[in-house]
Amino acid sequence: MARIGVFICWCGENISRTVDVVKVAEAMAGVPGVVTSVEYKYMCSDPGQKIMKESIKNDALDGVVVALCSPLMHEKTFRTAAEEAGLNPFLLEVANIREHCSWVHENKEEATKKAIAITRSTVERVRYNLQLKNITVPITARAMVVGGGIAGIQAALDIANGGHEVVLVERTPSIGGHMAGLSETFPTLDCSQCILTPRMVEVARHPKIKLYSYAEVESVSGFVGNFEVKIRKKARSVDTSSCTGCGICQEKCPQKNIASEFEEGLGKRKAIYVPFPQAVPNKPVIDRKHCLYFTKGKCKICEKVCGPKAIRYEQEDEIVEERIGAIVLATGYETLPATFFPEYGGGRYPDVITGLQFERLASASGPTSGELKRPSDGRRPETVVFLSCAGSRDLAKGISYCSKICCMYVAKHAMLYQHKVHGGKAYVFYMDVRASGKNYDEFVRRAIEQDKAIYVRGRVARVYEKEIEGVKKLVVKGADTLLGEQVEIVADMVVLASAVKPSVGAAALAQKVGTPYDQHHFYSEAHPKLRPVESNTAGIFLAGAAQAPKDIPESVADASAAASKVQILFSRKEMERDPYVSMVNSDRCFGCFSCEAVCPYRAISRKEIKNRSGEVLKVVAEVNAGLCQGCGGCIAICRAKACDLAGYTDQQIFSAIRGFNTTSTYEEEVVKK
Amino acid sequence: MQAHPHTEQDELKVMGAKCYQCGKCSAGCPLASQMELSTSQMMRQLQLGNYDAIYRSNSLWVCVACETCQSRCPQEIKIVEIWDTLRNRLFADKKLQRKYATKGAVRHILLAHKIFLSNIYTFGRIFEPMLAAIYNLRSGDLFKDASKGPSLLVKGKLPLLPHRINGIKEFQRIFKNVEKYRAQKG
Amino acid sequence: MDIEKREYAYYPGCSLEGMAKEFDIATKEVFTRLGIKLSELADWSCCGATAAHYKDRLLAYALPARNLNLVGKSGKSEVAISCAACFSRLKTTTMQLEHDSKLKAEVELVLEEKYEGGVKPLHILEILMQSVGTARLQALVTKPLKSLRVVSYYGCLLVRPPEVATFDDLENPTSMDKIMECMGAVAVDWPMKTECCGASLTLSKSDWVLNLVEKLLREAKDAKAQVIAVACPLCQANLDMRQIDLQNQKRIDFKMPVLYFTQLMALAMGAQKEKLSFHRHLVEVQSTLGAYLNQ
Amino acid sequence: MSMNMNMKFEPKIMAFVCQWCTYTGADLAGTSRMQYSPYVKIIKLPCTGRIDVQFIVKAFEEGADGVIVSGCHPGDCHYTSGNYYARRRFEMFHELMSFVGVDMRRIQFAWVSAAEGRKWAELVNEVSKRVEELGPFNVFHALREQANELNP
Amino acid sequence: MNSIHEVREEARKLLEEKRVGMVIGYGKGKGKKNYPIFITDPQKVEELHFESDCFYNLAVYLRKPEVCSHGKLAIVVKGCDARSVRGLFSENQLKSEEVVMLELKCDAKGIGRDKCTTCRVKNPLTPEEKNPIDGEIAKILAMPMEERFRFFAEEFKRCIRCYACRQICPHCFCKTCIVEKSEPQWISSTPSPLGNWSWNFTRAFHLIGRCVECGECARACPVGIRLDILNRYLAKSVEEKYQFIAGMDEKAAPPLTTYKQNDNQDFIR
Repeated sequence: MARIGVFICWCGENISRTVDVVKVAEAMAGVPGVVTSVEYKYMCSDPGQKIMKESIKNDALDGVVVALCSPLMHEKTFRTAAEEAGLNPFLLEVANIREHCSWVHENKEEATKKAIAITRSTVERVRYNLQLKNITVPITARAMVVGGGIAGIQAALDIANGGHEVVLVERTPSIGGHMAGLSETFPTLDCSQCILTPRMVEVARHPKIKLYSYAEVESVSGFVGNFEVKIRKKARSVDTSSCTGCGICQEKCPQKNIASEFEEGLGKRKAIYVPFPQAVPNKPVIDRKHCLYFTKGKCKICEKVCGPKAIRYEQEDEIVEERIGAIVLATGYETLPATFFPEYGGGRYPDVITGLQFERLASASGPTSGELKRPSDGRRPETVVFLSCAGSRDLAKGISYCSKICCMYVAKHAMLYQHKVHGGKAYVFYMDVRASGKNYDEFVRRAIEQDKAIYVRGRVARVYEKEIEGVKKLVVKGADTLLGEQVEIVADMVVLASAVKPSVGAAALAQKVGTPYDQHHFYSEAHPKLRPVESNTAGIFLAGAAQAPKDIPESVADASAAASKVQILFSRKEMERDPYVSMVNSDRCFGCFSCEAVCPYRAISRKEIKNRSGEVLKVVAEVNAGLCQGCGGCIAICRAKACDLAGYTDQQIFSAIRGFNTTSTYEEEVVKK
Repeated sequence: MQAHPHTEQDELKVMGAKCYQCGKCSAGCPLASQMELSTSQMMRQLQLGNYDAIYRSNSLWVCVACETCQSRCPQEIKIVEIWDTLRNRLFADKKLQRKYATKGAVRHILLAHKIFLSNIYTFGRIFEPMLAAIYNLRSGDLFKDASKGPSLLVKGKLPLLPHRINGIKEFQRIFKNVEKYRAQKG
Repeated sequence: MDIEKREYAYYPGCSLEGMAKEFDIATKEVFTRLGIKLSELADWSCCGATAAHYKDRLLAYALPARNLNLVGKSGKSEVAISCAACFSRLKTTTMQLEHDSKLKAEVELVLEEKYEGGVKPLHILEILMQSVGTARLQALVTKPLKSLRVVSYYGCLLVRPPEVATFDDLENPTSMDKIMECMGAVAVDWPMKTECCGASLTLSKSDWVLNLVEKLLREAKDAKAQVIAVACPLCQANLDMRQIDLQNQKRIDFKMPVLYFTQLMALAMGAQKEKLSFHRHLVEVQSTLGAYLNQ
Repeated sequence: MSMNMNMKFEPKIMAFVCQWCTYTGADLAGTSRMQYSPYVKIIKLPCTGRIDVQFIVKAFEEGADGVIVSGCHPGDCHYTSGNYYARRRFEMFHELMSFVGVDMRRIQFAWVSAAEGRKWAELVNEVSKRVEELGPFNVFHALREQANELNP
Repeated sequence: MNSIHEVREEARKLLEEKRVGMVIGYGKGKGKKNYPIFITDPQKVEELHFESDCFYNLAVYLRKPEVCSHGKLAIVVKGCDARSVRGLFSENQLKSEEVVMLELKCDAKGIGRDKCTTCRVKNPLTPEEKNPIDGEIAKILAMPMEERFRFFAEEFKRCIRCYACRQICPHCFCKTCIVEKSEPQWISSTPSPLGNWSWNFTRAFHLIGRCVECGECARACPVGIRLDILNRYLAKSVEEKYQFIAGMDEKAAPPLTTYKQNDNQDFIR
């Protein structure tokens, strides 16, 4: 026979005003198995909790129902108190008679009746509560960071400085990401490379960081604390251990007119190349698509000139395996190419460029050494038009969101332009200026007030090229919606603040890792406010623009936050979590694996049941408690009722349903009295 | 100063609600300079349900439905469809016409469309000389393009005799049926 | 099917019977030379043009629907259309009636017959580019329009709305340019390919149209074009006829012949003078194109 | 089930709701002090994906006159996809139930988010009113009484 | 395969070459009735027989331990049986490499059973036109709600819980059925109107997207409950809603174990 205690709270007047708590207590006292049923003014106060604790000890309770506010408020409080009194905390349940009853009903008789029903149902449920224990999972304190941009670099350094090993995987030949290509950064206008390169070097030198550049994640299996990761090291065609990074191969390579990715297509590189002088690692890679040896079968000049004999034409992709406890996804972003905008002549007119291209033109290390020149003819642009929201907030182009960083960098571009071309005219077409951030709006005001950028509120309909006095100009047809007039500007260059979107392959990586992403392929956070750097998959964390458009400070903050989440995970040898996981009764399971199909967490695997001689008798489902998040989808799909969910077992729910129907005449009478 | 009315929601307002006033429509409109309200301003008035302002402006009639605005609208608003509905309403409503379409350019444009329609109603196809002649007669602009008339005739550009289609009866019934259908639906 | 044995139903549209007779003549000439039969739809009627959809949406779909049904009755499933506006109205109608069953029911009610559907309206440019192909076109050129600088003017309804006019690029159409290149001409890129000419306002507000036309002509001149190629009767009328007004009112004489692209094709394919009807143009054509005629 | 004819009919309605959205939404209705009908009683589950159709059948067996099933809107599932599977299951449940003659006005599926306290209150009121009008689910409960006759 | 002769030939080869340990097929008894036979001896393949009244769905035997113990199996299948076998593949109950299907065309005429009038798989490999609403389903749909309820309640009341429906059904392959589960006991296991209702309702629900409309349940039912109507109706709904036909494509996910983001939700508020 159960020994259940029921504790009913007045919540001052909050419950007692509409629920006759004395009657509830009286009614519960008559329920079989209930050995004590009391009410108290403030159950959550210390004396209130004490009443419960003492009763647990003195009445030797094996189940407790507290009838009070929502479990979201105080379930934890009372379970902790129960545990202190020596009761397994999962033997306590909350009956919500405030939010779901006293606050929403006026009629006292009806509310009392309902409160009795709710409490009674909970009593019936608690009879079948199991003594649960939080689940522990061993943790491998070793992190993998995917993506070597500023977010990945920050996350890797923070985790490594915390004393844990980090594997950093970068797809391109060098870490640094987009930030390495930026000219100056808002809102302080400090040089991007000056602040980034020291951090890149730190990564290279850090004893706890293992860097795989020119590498991609091949597969991920396992679960939080226990991932098995395969990484594909793409063939660099260079032996990085013997290469000294002298650069002679690059100098002598005859294949020289390849559009440089780092220069956003505005500069050239060789077939064997280091993407930029400050690259980390500072080791070249052969671009096999363009290399003469790989395409035509002869050349091998690099091999001839290489002192340490580091060229390896025969090198193949290599798969390495790593055991990892937590993963930070920092795969960053890219922007829409100019060709995405036919109405602006993107791709047709060389002087219609993207914001990232402008960064290279304005960068001291860029193809023009920081002098602003038109890509078409090298002239100084006397008039430049900047178009914000190029593709952003544009359903017709498939992007509904605000790219967030453009307003600021457009203002920065207008300033940089003004600083470099004195007397030049900068126009900015905008819909809204969204400059919320420390010193951000001030920055935009400076662009307008001091650097005389002309901000025009409206979108541009069309850009076309026209030769005027022998010079090809760009005619920009826009609107000034504040005046309600059309505006036509004859410009030398048009810069599109083209929309930010996740890197190519972001979705494919998410699928490998088993973490959700949204319709734009940005990674989904576990909770938009309270868990912004965690994914819904345990042990997978997010940093930077892979989750949503972000600027540098936000990406860095994210990365540090993700790193600290990783370190919290790593701070213990074992991880503890809720015991609400599915369990399979392998006798009842007949292996249809519908559960496997509906599990969002890949927590169900197949287990062979063998006899003594090793013959497979049947294959059944097995739950990996480390991966299971306790949604219970597997149970509802299981026809044989072979699985069940701890904390929400079929028996508990069954009893709760019956509990609503067992309101006895005795209880009815209590109410009537 | 204008008080912003908080009018009843209707189908057109719902369509217009997506407009965020970027102005890309107005920016590309070939006839913007002739419009009393730019396309985006019309959308704004629509959002407020201010149909009076919409009909008072000449914009609905200056528009030639070139579709430039609609094909570039980032919010994919069916601008031409909205405007057509507004125009349909005025065509269907004599009272509205008297209130908004008896003066200036609007009168002329509306007249041209009406004459065009009665022209095809009569012949099943357009008979261009009659079209121009009646328009000039009724608009009071008697000598408009008259200088070109003779030269067009000489060049054989204008046919002298109208062609009436064989199925003119059944063709005209389409017009009548539309009228009848609208009358039934109120 | 072999394109040369192909036959299309043909919907000329009202203008091609009147002001734009030369478009009709030249188009038929080109198609005859290609061996494609255009059989004119018996007793076709007006598509309703802009006026119909301004007046009543239902009328605007019912008038083209009548013609689409005629195509079906003639046993054909594709109808070739020269006029850009007619093409747009007919194509829009097929698309709307396909997915809007309520509208379809209304149209059937006023038509007093079933709308059968299944007819595909095609603009002749579309047929020439997609079914005939440039190689075949080039093969028929006997008098290439060598060094003739042509700007192609597409206007509105050949490219807009993009879900209706699907055969060419919305912002930078090239089909007519490619055809002009095939004809041996120099297809000059210019920014006004798809800017509106003022269209139906020509009757009521010719002064506004004049402004638009002036801008177009000026850009064509700046691009050093010798002729403008068009595919729409209203565009042609506006660009050609309003040059006279520009002379009279503003004393600007662009002397810019505005020809239907099929006229230029017929010329390059060696058609006789009478098939070209240059005399029907208000802006004198002979001095620009005479050289090609007399080759 | 015996019913005193003089007594007002008080429908028994059971609600199976997910803890992330609808349960929290119902909490919000409470903190916002929205008043609504008292006949609906909630059973909290982790996710609509956990809701077995057996629960609903059982609820009717236990005397319920109506049932509400509610959880996160599509796309909002805490477990990413539980409500999508549930939606299909409920659709087929709906098919079968109405085919065997259960008046589906007694069963209401709904998406109620944690922010939709108002929608929860309206839902409860609407279903309560509807079930009140339909009266007790006698055709079904009659099965139970017959059962009692057979196996006292 | 076109004729029983070819099937016999193939069966002989399979047995002789020891590629299978047993062939399951139809035999003909003295009373001219067809019944399942199980052949292990290649000499006896001539006993295999096929005509239009071979109504058994032999797929049910594939999972019986006394059959399974013979190793790989060959089975003579009509269209509906073939769907069952593929369904069992897709639910991991059989491995396709361990079963050889000997497919036979079935004219579905002589059987004259209701299930055959709507049959779409007379030829096991090529499904035909859509399942039309059959007369019985239409009859139910024409009834008002309460009448429908009474109709089925009366049908179910007759149930004696012999579970013949479950035994004959290839898809009722749970070792222990939900009705045999205690703690909690969702469905009362003794015959009673309420328990019977829940049992028959639940069984129909469990067969959603899985039933191949072979109709054996109704044939096996000693009290003649029309379970087949229920299952056929659900099969039709599944096809209309999710374009899914059970047992057609063993790779296709059963409809309740998958979803589309834009699935219908008109019935949800």
